Amino acid sequence: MSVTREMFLAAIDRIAAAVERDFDMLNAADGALGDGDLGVTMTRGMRSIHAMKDDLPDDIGMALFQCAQAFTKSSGSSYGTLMATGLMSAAKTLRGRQQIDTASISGLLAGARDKMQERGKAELGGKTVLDSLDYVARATATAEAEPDDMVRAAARAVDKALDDFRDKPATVGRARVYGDKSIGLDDPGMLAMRSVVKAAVGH
Amino acid sequence: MSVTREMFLAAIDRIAAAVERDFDMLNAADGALGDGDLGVTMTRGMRSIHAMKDDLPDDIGMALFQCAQAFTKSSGSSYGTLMATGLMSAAKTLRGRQQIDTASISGLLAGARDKMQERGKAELGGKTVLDSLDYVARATATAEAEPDDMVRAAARAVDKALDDFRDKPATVGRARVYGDKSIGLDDPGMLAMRSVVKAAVGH
Amino acid sequence: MKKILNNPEDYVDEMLAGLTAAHPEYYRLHGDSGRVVARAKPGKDGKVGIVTGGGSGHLPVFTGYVGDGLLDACAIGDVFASPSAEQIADAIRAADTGAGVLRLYGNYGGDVMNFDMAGELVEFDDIVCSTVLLADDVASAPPEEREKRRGVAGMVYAFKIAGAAAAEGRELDGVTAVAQTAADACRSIGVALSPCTVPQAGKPTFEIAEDEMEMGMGIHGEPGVWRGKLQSADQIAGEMMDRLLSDMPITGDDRVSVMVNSLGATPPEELYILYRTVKARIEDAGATIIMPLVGRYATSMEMAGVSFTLCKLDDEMEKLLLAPCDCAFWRV
Amino acid sequence: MKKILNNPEDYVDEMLAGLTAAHPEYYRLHGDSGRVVARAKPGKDGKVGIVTGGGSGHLPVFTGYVGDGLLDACAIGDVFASPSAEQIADAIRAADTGAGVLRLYGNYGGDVMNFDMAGELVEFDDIVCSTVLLADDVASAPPEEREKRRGVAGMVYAFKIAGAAAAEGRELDGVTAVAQTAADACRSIGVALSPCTVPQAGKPTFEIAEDEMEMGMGIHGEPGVWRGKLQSADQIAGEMMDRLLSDMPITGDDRVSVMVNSLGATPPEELYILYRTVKARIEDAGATIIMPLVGRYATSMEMAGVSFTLCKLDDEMEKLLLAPCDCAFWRV
Ligand SMILES: Nc1ncnc2c1ncn2[C@@H]1O[C@H](COP(=O)(O)OP(=O)(O)O)[C@@H](O)[C@H]1O
Ligand SMILES: Nc1ncnc2c1ncn2[C@@H]1O[C@H](COP(=O)(O)OP(=O)(O)O)[C@@H](O)[C@H]1O
Ligand SMILES: [Mg+2]
Ligand SMILES: [Mg+2]
Ligand SMILES: [Mg+2]
Ligand SMILES: [Mg+2]
Repeated sequence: MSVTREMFLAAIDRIAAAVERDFDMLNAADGALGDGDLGVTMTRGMRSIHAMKDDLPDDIGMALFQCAQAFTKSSGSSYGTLMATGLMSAAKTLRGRQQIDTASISGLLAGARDKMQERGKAELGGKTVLDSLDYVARATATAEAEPDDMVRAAARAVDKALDDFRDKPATVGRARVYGDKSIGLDDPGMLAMRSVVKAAVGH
Repeated sequence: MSVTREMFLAAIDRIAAAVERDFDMLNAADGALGDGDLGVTMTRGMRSIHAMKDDLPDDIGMALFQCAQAFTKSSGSSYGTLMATGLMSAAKTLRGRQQIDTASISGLLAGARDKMQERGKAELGGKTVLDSLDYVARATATAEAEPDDMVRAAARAVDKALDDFRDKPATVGRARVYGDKSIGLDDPGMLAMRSVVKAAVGH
Repeated sequence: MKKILNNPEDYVDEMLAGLTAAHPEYYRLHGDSGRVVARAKPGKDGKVGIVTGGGSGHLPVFTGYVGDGLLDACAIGDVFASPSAEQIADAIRAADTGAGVLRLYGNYGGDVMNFDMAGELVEFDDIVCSTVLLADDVASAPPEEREKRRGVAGMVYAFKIAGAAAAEGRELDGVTAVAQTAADACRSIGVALSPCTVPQAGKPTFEIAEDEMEMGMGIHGEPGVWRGKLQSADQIAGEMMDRLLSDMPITGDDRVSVMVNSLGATPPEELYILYRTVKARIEDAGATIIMPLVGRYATSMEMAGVSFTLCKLDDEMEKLLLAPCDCAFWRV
Repeated sequence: MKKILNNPEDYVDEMLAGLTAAHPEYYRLHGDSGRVVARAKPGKDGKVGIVTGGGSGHLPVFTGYVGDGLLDACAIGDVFASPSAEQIADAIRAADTGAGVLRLYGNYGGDVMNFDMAGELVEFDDIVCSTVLLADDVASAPPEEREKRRGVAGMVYAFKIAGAAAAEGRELDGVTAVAQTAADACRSIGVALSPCTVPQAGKPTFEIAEDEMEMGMGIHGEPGVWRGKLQSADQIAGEMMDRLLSDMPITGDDRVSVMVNSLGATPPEELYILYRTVKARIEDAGATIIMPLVGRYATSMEMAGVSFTLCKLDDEMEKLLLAPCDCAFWRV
C-alpha cells in the first residue's frame, strides 16, 4: 500500500482545514505557556502550502521540500522551523519518488523526529512536539502495514502522548520558564501535532 | 514715628513664624493653581533670613539687601524672585538709614510694587501679589502716620484685596492656564502677602 | 509610572552627580550652588558664551546640550522649577570669556524673571548679556499672541544653530541675531498619552483615561487644545502636521528640518511609525527635509507622548545646523 | 501603557519604513521580505560580515546597530518573535563580501533554530558562517548552566567589539574569536518596574502592582529572581551590582566598561542616579571604568526598568571598544 499524490493533496486540504478550525485553541494554548502565536504559525504555513497545492511537483520529495520552505518563509516561530526541519528530512528520503510506501512512514517520522531534535537541541521526554512524533513513529512501526490500523495507531498515539505528558513540567522553549506552573497544561506543540496527525490520517 | 532695628528684627521673627505656620496652606493653595511650592519658597527664604538675623548690618538698607539675596539664593520660584525684587527696591531707598520713617512706608511699598511689576511684566488687577501690595500701599498712604491706624489699615487691605479678587480669573503665572477654573480660588501669592503683612505689623 | 530614586529632595543633585561622573569629558559642576553645569573644556577666550536654564526633568534639555558647538553653561532648578537668579548668574559667569553671553531659554514666567534678574546681578561683573526666548509651542497661544507661547523642543534647534555661530567666532550681536532667527523659524506641537511624576510632588502631573490622549498638551502637563480617544498614529501625525503647517506654511522652495521627539516613555519604534506621515506631508508640500531628528531630544521624564518641531531653514541656518557639535547626548 | 500605532499587524513594517526613510545614509531594506536591514554603504570587499537578528521592539537593538564599525545586516521578526530562517539567510547574503559571515545574536531557542537553519540554507551560496551567542543575563540561569542564559544588553558590547575587529580587516576566525571573548566577558542583570505591550497581543507582557518591582526579570517579561516592594535607587543598584560581581568578580587590575541601560520608559535622570552607585562599587573594587554607557542601548519598547551590563576588558577589547563606529543611534 502507498500514499499517492492524490491522497497527499487531500491530506493537505484536511490539515489546512484543521488548523483553521484550531486557530484559537492553539493560540490560547501557546498564550498560556508562550507568546500565543502557534495558531498563527500553523495557519500561515498551511495557507501558503494550500495556495501552491496544485503546482506542487509530482516528485513527492520535491513537493515536501516546497512545503518545508512554505514554513521557513512564513514564520520564524519555533514550531514553523521545526515543521520545516521535519518535512525537509522526509523530503530528502523521498526525493525522486512519486508516492510514499506506507511501510516507510514510521521510518520517515522517526527521521523527522531526529532531525527536529538536532535542530532544537532538546531531549526526548521534554514535553514537546518531539514526544508526539516519537509516539506516532513507534505506534506506526508496530502497527501492521494495514492503512486502517496505522490510522488508528497514529490517532491513539498523539492522544496518548498528550495524556502521558500533561502532568509533567515543560522543560523546553518559552514554556520552560513556567516550570511547575506548566504542570497540567498541554504543550501547545503537542496539541498542534495532534491536529496535524489526525487530519492527515483523516481521523 | 519710625521702625527701629529692634522692631525690624522682631518683625522678621514674626514673619518667619507665620510662614512656618502657613506652610501647608500656601503649598496647597499653590498646588491648586500652580506647582505647590509656595510654602517651600516662603519658609526657605525666611529661614535663611532668620538664620542671619543677628549679623544683619545696622544700615537698614544693607540689611534689606541681604534679605533680598536670601530669597534669590534660596529659590527660583516666581514669588521668591518677586520678594527679592521688592526688598531690593526698598533697600535702595533706605541705603544709609538706621531706621524706617513710618510715613515713608507707603511710598516704599508703592516703589516695591512698581519694581515687581517691571520684573514680572504683569498688569495691576491681574489677581497677583501686586494687587495686595497695591492695596496696602494705598491704605497706608491715606492712614494717618499713627502706627496703630497703619497696622489696622494694612491688615484690612490684604484681606480686602483677597475678597475683591477671589471671584476674578487668574491672568498671570502658572495659574493663568486655569483661566475660569481659578474663579473662587484665592491667588496663592496674595495669601502669602497676607501672611507676611499681618505678621509684619504684628496683627 | 514608577520612579527609581532615593530621597525625592535629592533627585536633581544625585542626577547631576551621576551625569558629571559619567561624562567628565563633557560636563563639570561650576560654583557652589551645585546647580550650574559648564563645559569641561571651556570655549576659548573671545568666544561668545551661550547660557540656558530651566527646570530639571527634561534631559537632554537643558544640561545635556552643554558642549562643543552648543551651550557653554546651564543653570537648572528642581524638577519643572526655575533655577534661582543667583544660579543663573553663576552660569553666565561660567560662560563669559569676555565676549558677552547670550541667554537662550524657554518662555516661562519664572524663568524670565530669574534670567532678567541674573542679568542685573552680572552687570556688576561687567558682563554684557543678550536674550533670545523660545516660544515655539503653537498650542499654547494663537498666532496673534505668539510672544505668549511656551518654549519647547524648538530650543534644541536654537541651541545648535546659535552654538555653531558662536563656535565660528561671531560676535554677540551676530550670535543673538541668528539665534532669534532660529527661534522664529521653529514651530512645535505636542501630544500627551500619559503623565509623569514630579519626585517632590509624588503624584502624576495630570490624570488621563487609559484610552485617551490630549492634543497640544504642554511638557509640564499644561492643558492642550482637546482631549479625546486615542487615535491612530497616522491620524495623530496628520493633525499635528496640520496645526504646524497652518501656523507656518511651507512651499516648494523651502528647506526644513523636522524633529519627531519622544516625551520620554514613547519608544523610537513609534516615532518612526509617525515619521512616515511627517515626511510625506512635508514632501507633499514640495519642501526638502534637512537632517530629520527622530528620538528623545526634549523630554518630561517618563511622560508618554510625542512632539513635532518644524524648523524652516535659510542657507545660513542650514549651514550652522549641519556644523559639527558634540555633547554626551548628540553629535553632529 | 498606551501605544501610538496604526494596525498592529503593520507595526514592524511601518517602523522599518520610517527608520529607513529617516536615515537613508545608514540603513536600507534588502531583499523582498521587508525584514532585512543592511548598511546603506556596504563594507568593502573582503571585510568579514557580521549579522544579527531577533525580535522587534528593542531599538536600537537589533536594527539600529547596523552601521560602520558595527553590524552589516540584520533580520528582524515581529515584536519579540524570531525572524524566519529565510530572512536570516537573506541578511547573511547581504552581509557577505566573500570573507564569511559571523552570526552574532542572543541565546533564544527560536532564534538559534532559525540562525542554524539559515546557515544551512546559505551553504548553497557557498557562504562560510560562524556563530557567537550572547548569554549574559545572570538572572536567567546559574553559573553552572551559563550556556542556558538569555542574551540581553551585553550584545551591544559584542556588536561594537566584533564590528571594530571586522572593520580592521581581520579574518572570520579572528573576528569570531574576539566576539566570543567579548560575549564571555559580559554579565548583565535587569530589573523591571512596569511591562510593555506587544502590539499584536494587545495586552501587557506581565502584571505588576503599582508599588512593586521584579529583580532579574527578562526583557520579554520572563520571570526574575524575586518580586517585591519597589526599593530605593541605591538599594536596587547595590543588589544588581552584588549579583553581577558575585558572578564575575573584579579586582584592582581590571579595566571594565559598564552599561546602565533603560528598558525604555525609565528616564536618563534615573539612570544617572543609579550610575553613582555603579561607579562607586566598581571603583571600590579598585577597578578602572572605561567608556561608561548610560542611556537607552537595548530596550523593550515602553517597559520601565533598567539593566546593568559589566564588560571586563583586555587590551585588545578595550582598543576595539574605543575604535570609531557610526550608526543612527550610536557614534564613537
Ligand atoms: N527546542 C525545541 N525542541 C523541540 N520542540 C520545541 C522546541 N522549542 C519549541 N518547541 C515546540 O514548539 C512549541 C512552541 O512553538 P512556537 O509557539 O512556534 O514557539 P515560539 O513562538 O516560542 O517560537 C512548543 O510547544 C514545543 O512543542
Ligand atoms: N509675572 C508675575 N507678576 C506678578 N506676580 C506674579 C507673577 N508670576 C507669579 N506671580 C505671583 O506669584 C505667585 C506664585 O508664586 P510661585 O509659587 O513662586 O510661582 P511659581 O512656583 O510658578 O514660580 C502667584 O500666585 C502670583 O501672586
Ligand atoms: Mg509561540
Ligand atoms: Mg513565536
Ligand atoms: Mg509655585
Ligand atoms: Mg515654583
